[in-house]
Amino acid sequence: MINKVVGDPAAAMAGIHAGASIMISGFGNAGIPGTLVRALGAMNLTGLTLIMNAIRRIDECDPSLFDNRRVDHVITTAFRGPDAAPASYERQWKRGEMTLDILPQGTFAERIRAGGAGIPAFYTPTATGTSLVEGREQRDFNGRTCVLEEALTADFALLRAQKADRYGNLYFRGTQANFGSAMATAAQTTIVEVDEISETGLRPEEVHLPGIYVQRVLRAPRRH
Amino acid sequence: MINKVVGDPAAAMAGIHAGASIMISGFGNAGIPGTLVRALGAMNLTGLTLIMNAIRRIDECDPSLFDNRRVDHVITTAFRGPDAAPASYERQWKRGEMTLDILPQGTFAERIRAGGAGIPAFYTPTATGTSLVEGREQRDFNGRTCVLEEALTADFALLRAQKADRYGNLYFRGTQANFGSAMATAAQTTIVEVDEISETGLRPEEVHLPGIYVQRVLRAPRRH
Amino acid sequence: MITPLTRHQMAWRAAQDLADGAYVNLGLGMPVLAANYAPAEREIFYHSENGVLGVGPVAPPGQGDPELVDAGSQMVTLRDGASIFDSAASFAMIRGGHLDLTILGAFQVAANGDLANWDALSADKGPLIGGAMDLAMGAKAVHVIMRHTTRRGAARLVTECSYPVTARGVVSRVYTDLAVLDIDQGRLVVREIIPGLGHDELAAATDAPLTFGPDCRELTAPDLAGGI
Amino acid sequence: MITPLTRHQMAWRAAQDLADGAYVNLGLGMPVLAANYAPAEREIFYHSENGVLGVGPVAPPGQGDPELVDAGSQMVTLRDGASIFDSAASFAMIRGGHLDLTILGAFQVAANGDLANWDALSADKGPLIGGAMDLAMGAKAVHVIMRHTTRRGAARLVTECSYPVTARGVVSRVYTDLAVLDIDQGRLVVREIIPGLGHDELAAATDAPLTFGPDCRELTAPDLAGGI
Repeated sequence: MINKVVGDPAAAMAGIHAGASIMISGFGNAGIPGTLVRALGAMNLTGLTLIMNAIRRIDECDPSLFDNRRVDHVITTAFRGPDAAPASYERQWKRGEMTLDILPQGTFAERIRAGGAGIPAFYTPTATGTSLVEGREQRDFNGRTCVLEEALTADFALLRAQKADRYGNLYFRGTQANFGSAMATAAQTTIVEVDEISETGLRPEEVHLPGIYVQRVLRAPRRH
Repeated sequence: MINKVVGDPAAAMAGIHAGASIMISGFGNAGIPGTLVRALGAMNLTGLTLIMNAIRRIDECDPSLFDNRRVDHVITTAFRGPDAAPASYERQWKRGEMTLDILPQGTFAERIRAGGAGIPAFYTPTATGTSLVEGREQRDFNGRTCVLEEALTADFALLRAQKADRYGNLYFRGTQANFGSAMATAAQTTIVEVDEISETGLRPEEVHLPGIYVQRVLRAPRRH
Repeated sequence: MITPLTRHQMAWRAAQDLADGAYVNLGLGMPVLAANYAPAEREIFYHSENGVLGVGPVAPPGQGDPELVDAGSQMVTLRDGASIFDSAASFAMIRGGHLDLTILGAFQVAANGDLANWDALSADKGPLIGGAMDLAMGAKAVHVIMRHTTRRGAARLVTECSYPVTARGVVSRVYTDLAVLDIDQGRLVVREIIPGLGHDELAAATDAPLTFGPDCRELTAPDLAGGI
Repeated sequence: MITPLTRHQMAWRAAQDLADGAYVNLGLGMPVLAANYAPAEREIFYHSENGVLGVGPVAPPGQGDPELVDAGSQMVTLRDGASIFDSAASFAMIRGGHLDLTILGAFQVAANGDLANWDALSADKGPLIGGAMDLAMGAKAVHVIMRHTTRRGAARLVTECSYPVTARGVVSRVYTDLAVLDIDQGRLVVREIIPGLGHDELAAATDAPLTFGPDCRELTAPDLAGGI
C-alpha cells in the first residue's frame, strides 16, 4: 500500500547529506516550507547547494544556515538582503566563501522545469545582450539571439502545500505552488510539508501536482 | 468589457484563410472540436497545414477536408487510417500530393509547448538512434545523445472544452485538455467550442487554461 | 505436447512483476491486458499518455464518458488518488524519467535491448509513432510482451532489428508465449521457459544467442478466460 | 514655478494608457501604483509573475492570506475571471509573448530602447534580477516609469546605458516626472511635457538628443492623495 506520509521532521529529512543540492519552494511568504528549512538547519550539514528564488526567505526562516556557513553554493534570482547593511550570505559571497549562480527568474523556472521534463537543454532569448551571457553559447532563431541553458536538477526538493493525501498528491492554496511544482519534478526526493492530510484522498479535480513527484509528506501547519 | 463569446460558427472561424496553419486538439474522442472542424471543412479553403495528434480523428469529423484536397501539409504523430485499405490522406501522401512531418508524441507536445512558451528550440533524447533523426543536428548532454527540436506555432488553434466564461477561461472535462492547452498557447488565434458558457465566470479553482490564451469561444454542445 | 501461452497468459505473467506502488504505462494490445492480472494487494498507478495517472477499469457499458478516455481511446474510470493533466505535462512525466516501468508490444527486440515497435513498413499505409518512442526512452524500465515468433515462424528476438527502431538499448525484459528473458549486458538470458520445450527448441526460434540462467524455471500461467 | 509630477502622478499618467482588455504586468514601485489609477470602465487583467492573472486590490488589513501574494509579496485579492498557476507556467506566459504590456521601473533607459533596471552595482550587496529580464524580453510592449534624473541630477535617459543592461532595444515609452517620451527608431520623441518647462530645459536634463513631436502636449495630472 502506498503511504508517503511520515510522522516527524526527522523522518521527512532522512538521507539529506552533507554536500547535497536542495531546491526550496517559495515566493514572498507563500509556499515557504518553514518547518523543513528549520529541520535542515538543525542537521548541521556542510557544503550544501541551495536552489531558491530569493535567498532572503531562507535566511528569514532559519538564519543558522548562513550564520553557520552550511552553504557552499547558491543558485537564485535574488541574492540580496533586505537591509542596507549586507546580510551574512552577502558578506560570505563577497569574501569568496560561497559561489553564486544568479539567473533571470524565468530562466530559473524553465531550467528546473526542463530538469523534471527530461529536456537537457533549451534556448531562450532572456538575458541576451546582458552581462549574464557574456562568453556563453548563443544562437539565432528566426532572427532573434538566444542563449543555451541547461536543465537544473537537485538531490532534494522541499515544498509547502495546503493539502496532501497518502499518494503524495498535492493541493496548493493561493500562490503556494510557485516554483514548487517544477522543483518536485526535478529533484530525486521531494519532501512536502502541508497543513492537512486528506484521509479520503484528494479528488482528481483538486490535484495540482500528481503524487508521482512526491516521496514524503509531513503534516506541519503554518505558523501564523 | 472583455467578451470573447461569439454567436455562431462563422464568427468563430472568421479570418481563417487559405494556406493557414491550424492546430486541432483531441486524443481519441476527447477534446475533438467537431463543430469547428466541420465549419472549417465548409469554408473550402485550400493549402491548409493541419497539426493534430492523430489525423484519422479529423477525417472522422469531416471527410471533406481530405476528400476535397484542402490540406497540403500535415504535422502529426499518427498518420494512419483505421482500415486495412488506405484512407484518402494516406493515398494523397503516397502520391506526393501532401507533405508530412511525423513526430513522436512527446516531441510533438513539447514543440507546441515551446512555441507557446517562447522557447525557440530544445534538445530531447526521444527518437535518437532512429530513422527519424537521420541527418538532424544532435548533441550529447551528460553522455546521452539528444536531437535539436524547434518550436511549433500556428496561425489558429481549434479546441474543445467543457466550460468557458466571457474572459476565455477554460475548464476541461476528463481528458479533454490533451494537446489543446499547449496549442492554445502556440497559436495566434485560439478558438474554442464548449458545452457551457458560465455566466458568472469560472472560479480560479476551475480554470485549467487562463483566458489570455483564448480569443474566441463558441457554445456548441457535444453531439452524443 | 507444448502449449504456448495465450495473449492473456502472457499479460498475466508480465503483471506478476508489477511492484506495489509502481507507476506504470501499459501499451496498446497485450500490455494493457496486464492491468487485469496484477495481484490485488498491490497498489499500482497506471499512467495513460493522454494525461491520466491512476487509470481504473474500463467504464461499464453505457456509463462511460467519451471525454474521459485512455491512450487506447477506451472510456475508462479513475482509481482513488488519480490525477489528470494535459499531454505536454504527461510527456514531461514520461521523458523526465518518472515512470517506473512501461510495458510495450513489439515487432522485434534485439539482444542489445533495441526495440522495434512503431512501423511495419506497410506499402499502402501511413506511419504511426504515437507515444512509444518517448515511453521507450523515458521510463526507468522497458518490458516487452510479444509472441516469440511471427505467424510465419520468423524470430522476433534478434541480433539486430530489421524493422525501424523505436529506441536503442532500452528493453530489459521480454515476455513471450514461450519464455521470459532478461536482457543483461547484450545477452538474452532465459529466466523461465514453458514446460516441455527444450532449450535447443527455444534457441531455434530465436535469432540471437541465448543464455540459460542457472535458476531457469518453468513458465506456467493459470487458465484464463480471455481465450487466445 | 515648475512642479514635477509626484510618484503617484507618474503612475496615474501611465495608467491612462492601459487599454480595455489588456493583460499587463506591473513592476515593483511606481508601476504597481498604476493599478490604482486605471480608468474604471476598462477591464484590465494584471499579471503577477509568481503565478496570478487577474490580481485584484491589496487585501484589507487583517483579511489577507499569506499564501496568496503578488510579486511584491503583498497579500492580494483576485478579480473576477482570475486564474492561478505555477512559476514555470507564468514565465512561459511572459516569455511566450502573451502579455500586452509590462510597466517597469528603471535606473536608465537608452534612446535605442535599452533598459537598465536590475542592478545598481552596490559594493556591499548581492545581485537581484527577479523577473525583469523575462518581462522586458517577453512582453509585447515595455513602458518605463522613472524620474527624469537621479537625486544628484544625472540624466536617466541616455545615449548608452552605463548601468548593467536588462534587455536591449525593448522600451517603447517612458513616463518621467517631467515628460512622456516615445522611443521611435532610436529617437526619443517627446509627446508631453509639464507646464512651464522649456524644451531646452528638458533637453539639458536628458543625455540623448530629443525630438519634439509636432503634437507635443502639456503633461498634467490631477492632485492625488499619494504624496510625493
